[in-house]
Amino acid sequence: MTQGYTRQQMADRIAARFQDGWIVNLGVGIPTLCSNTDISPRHVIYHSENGVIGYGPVAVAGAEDLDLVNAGGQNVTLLAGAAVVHHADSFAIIRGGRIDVTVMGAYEVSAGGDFANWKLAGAKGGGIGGAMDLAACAQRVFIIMEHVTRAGAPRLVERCALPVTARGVVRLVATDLGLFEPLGEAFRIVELAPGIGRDAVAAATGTALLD
Amino acid sequence: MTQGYTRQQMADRIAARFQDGWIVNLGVGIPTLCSNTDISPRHVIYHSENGVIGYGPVAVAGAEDLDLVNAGGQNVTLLAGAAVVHHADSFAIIRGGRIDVTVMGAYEVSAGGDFANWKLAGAKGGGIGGAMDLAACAQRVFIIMEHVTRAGAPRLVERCALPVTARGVVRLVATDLGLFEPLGEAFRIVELAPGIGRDAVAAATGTALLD
Amino acid sequence: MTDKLCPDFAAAVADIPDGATIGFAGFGMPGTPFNLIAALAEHRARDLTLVANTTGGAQLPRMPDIGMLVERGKVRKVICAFTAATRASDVLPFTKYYETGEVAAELVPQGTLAERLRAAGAGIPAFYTPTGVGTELAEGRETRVIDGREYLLEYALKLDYAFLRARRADETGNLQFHRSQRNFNPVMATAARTALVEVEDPILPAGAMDPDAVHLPGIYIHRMVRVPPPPAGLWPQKRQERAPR
Amino acid sequence: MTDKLCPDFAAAVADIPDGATIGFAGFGMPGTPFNLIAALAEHRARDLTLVANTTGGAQLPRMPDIGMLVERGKVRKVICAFTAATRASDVLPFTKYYETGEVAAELVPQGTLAERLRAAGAGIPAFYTPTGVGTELAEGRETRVIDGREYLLEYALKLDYAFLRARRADETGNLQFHRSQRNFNPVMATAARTALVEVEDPILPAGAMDPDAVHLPGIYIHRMVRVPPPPAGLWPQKRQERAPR
Repeated sequence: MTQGYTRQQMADRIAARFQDGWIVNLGVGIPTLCSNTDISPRHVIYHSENGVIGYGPVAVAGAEDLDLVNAGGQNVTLLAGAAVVHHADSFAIIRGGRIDVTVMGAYEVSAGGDFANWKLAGAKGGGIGGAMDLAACAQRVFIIMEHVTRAGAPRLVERCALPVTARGVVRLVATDLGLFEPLGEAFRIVELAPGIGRDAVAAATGTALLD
Repeated sequence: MTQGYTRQQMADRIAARFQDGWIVNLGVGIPTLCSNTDISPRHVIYHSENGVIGYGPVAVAGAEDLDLVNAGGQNVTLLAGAAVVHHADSFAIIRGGRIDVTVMGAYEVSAGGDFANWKLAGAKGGGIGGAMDLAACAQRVFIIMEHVTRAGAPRLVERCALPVTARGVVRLVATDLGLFEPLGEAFRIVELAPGIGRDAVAAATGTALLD
Repeated sequence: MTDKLCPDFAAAVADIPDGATIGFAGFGMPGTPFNLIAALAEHRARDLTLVANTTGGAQLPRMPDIGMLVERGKVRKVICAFTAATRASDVLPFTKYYETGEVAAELVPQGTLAERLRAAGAGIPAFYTPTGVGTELAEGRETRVIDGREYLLEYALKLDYAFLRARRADETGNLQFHRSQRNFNPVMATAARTALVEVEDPILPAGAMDPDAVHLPGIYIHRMVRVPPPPAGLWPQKRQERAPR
Repeated sequence: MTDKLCPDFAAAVADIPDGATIGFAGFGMPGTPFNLIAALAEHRARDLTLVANTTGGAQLPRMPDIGMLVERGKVRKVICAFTAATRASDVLPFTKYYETGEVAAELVPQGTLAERLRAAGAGIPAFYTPTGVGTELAEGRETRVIDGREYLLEYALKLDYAFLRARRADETGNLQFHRSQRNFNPVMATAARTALVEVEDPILPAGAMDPDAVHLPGIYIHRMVRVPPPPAGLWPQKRQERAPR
């Protein structure tokens, strides 16, 4: 039996922190799964970089509007009360601090709250997209990622080795092993995933842990 | 019989310079009269600071839309093809250089193309409105004003005594005595109004004239 | 989700504290939140900083405006594009308070005012503009030459509250404006921490407004009040033309 | 007034010279001017600088995109928010040209890209932004502390041409976009000296579009081409989902 959180459970643990009325931006990949989580009676508004405010579930096959996508390129639907703006106005919303939380994937997160998610080691160039704007300007940055790389190297680290996306902004990290809060010198264990022990987490983590 | 141009004739002489397809901003007062001039088959688009693009004649009494005004507060109409934007977008049009000509009133114009129209002598404060944005950013600034003050002092001067609205921008001035072009050291007489002699103009002008 | 609809104008302005910075939409009559201004005139808050295109007083018939708030002694400072009329023969109610120093003012070109508000809403703390270079407004100010042209540095203008007026709203706060009513409404809202809007038509249910046709997304709107029909509510009136000079 | 309607896409792009800077709307499929891009791919101009959100190539099925222009050797430089895919397993057509130095690139955060284009259109030569501070992108760049926070100086990004796609246009060039088709279209147009748009629906007569519902005023539009029905014209297609990793 698999131990630790599934991808959807990682998203569920993050979505559980969303407060009523929040404006939420979900990055490509696992963060997208947050919109599957039932958080009723709370209600949040999903914002996408391309200017869609108030989108809903992915459209059912055959009913897609091919001119309506979220930041991940999925053909989504609009909920009642949705609005569309252009790209400059959409990033005005972001830089203006109206996004209550942005949830993103990352390669690495440091105990100081820096994170890296746009450029691989040794790469020329990368993919920034809206990540730097969101990271620098959203009220909160939550990260969802696997606890270690495919090669088994820790992703929760003392200092990021990869070029960072923003510094000192991460408030909470969900991994398959639990929930972690960067506190500057160490990560605090907010909760451990079912079947996961503290020692296993410490062994998979590249910096100090606090309970 | 009155000599020189009437207010409408001053406006007509300016409007005669409008080219087909120009986007035109008319200031409050005499410049507004330019929209009365028949310049067909040429067609211009009138822009107002409050974001109205493509407005037409003043509405007939009883048919006014009280939510539609030009920069002078007149209840105007919209022509086919009109569009409305908000104030920041309207001044983006202005600063972005899309206004082909702005026609304004002025207290003074200098031979160097400076002009003053926002603050009276000795006043604390004044009324800038959109004049500084228009003056600094339109492709051309045309001025319409009486040739002298009520006290008889010249308004075409070597240097502006009043605080300027912008420097070196005026391309053409229409007064009741004629049309004048600031050339740096002097005004060139483009044309004299009917019944007006060169000596009368020279006597009413505060700087050198060229023919 | 929070209900944004307030029972009346007094309730909408009730928490505005002394010293607040408040922005007012409106260019001439259209888009001016007359009813919210009238409620603010009755509210206790003082020492206010007001941001608007004009200081009011130029309209005939006279409607509730910033000049009225100044006359009631509620205002410390006004940031606007007109502290005096451009015609020497017109005198604004504001001018005498300004000339005696009872009220401070910051005179800003209209486009710079709109852009400073837009910048505040867009998370841009400062920008360069060609407007005002070489004028009295540039004296002592920071300038910069970019590609051979001189520009002035201007800073974002943040608001605590924005007062708006719109033709239509849905219950989530999405707004539509009619014609030149739009003017400063969107930038005032985006620059403000709390945006109040008076709405002319009945509030629409969520989903009744085409998402492509929303002029200002509801995420910027915090409080809405319906404008009652006249005479209880204040509506734009036909301007009486002044005698030609 | 000048007729803005062009007979075909080739005519619309015919005067684009070598060395031009061209901006492309589009975010994913919506709002991407596929037909204008295809025409540019057949046009002789070379040494182009392209501005867009991505370098293309990530879409399945593949549509005409910037990657195609790069592959044809027409491009000197790309200014965009993605020079590589964010998933290590994805490889964009652009990447190999960039890595070998055949094509230059300037990587810009998406919001900064949108704002630099907006600034170009709005006559703002430069502005400060919090985005990118403390990152590799800020190295050697001018920064400034305003109210205790550090910001990066960014410059306006002007275009010679903009390529757009819209759902509807009237004969004066007023445009309406459908849903997220809007994306970069307005800022690309305002940043450009000459804006070209491919239009999906029949061109409306002037006056048929509500002035309050115009998304981009026709004063920004210079050339329009109708998109023919498929298969002659190119239209967004359903994206095939990639296998989950």
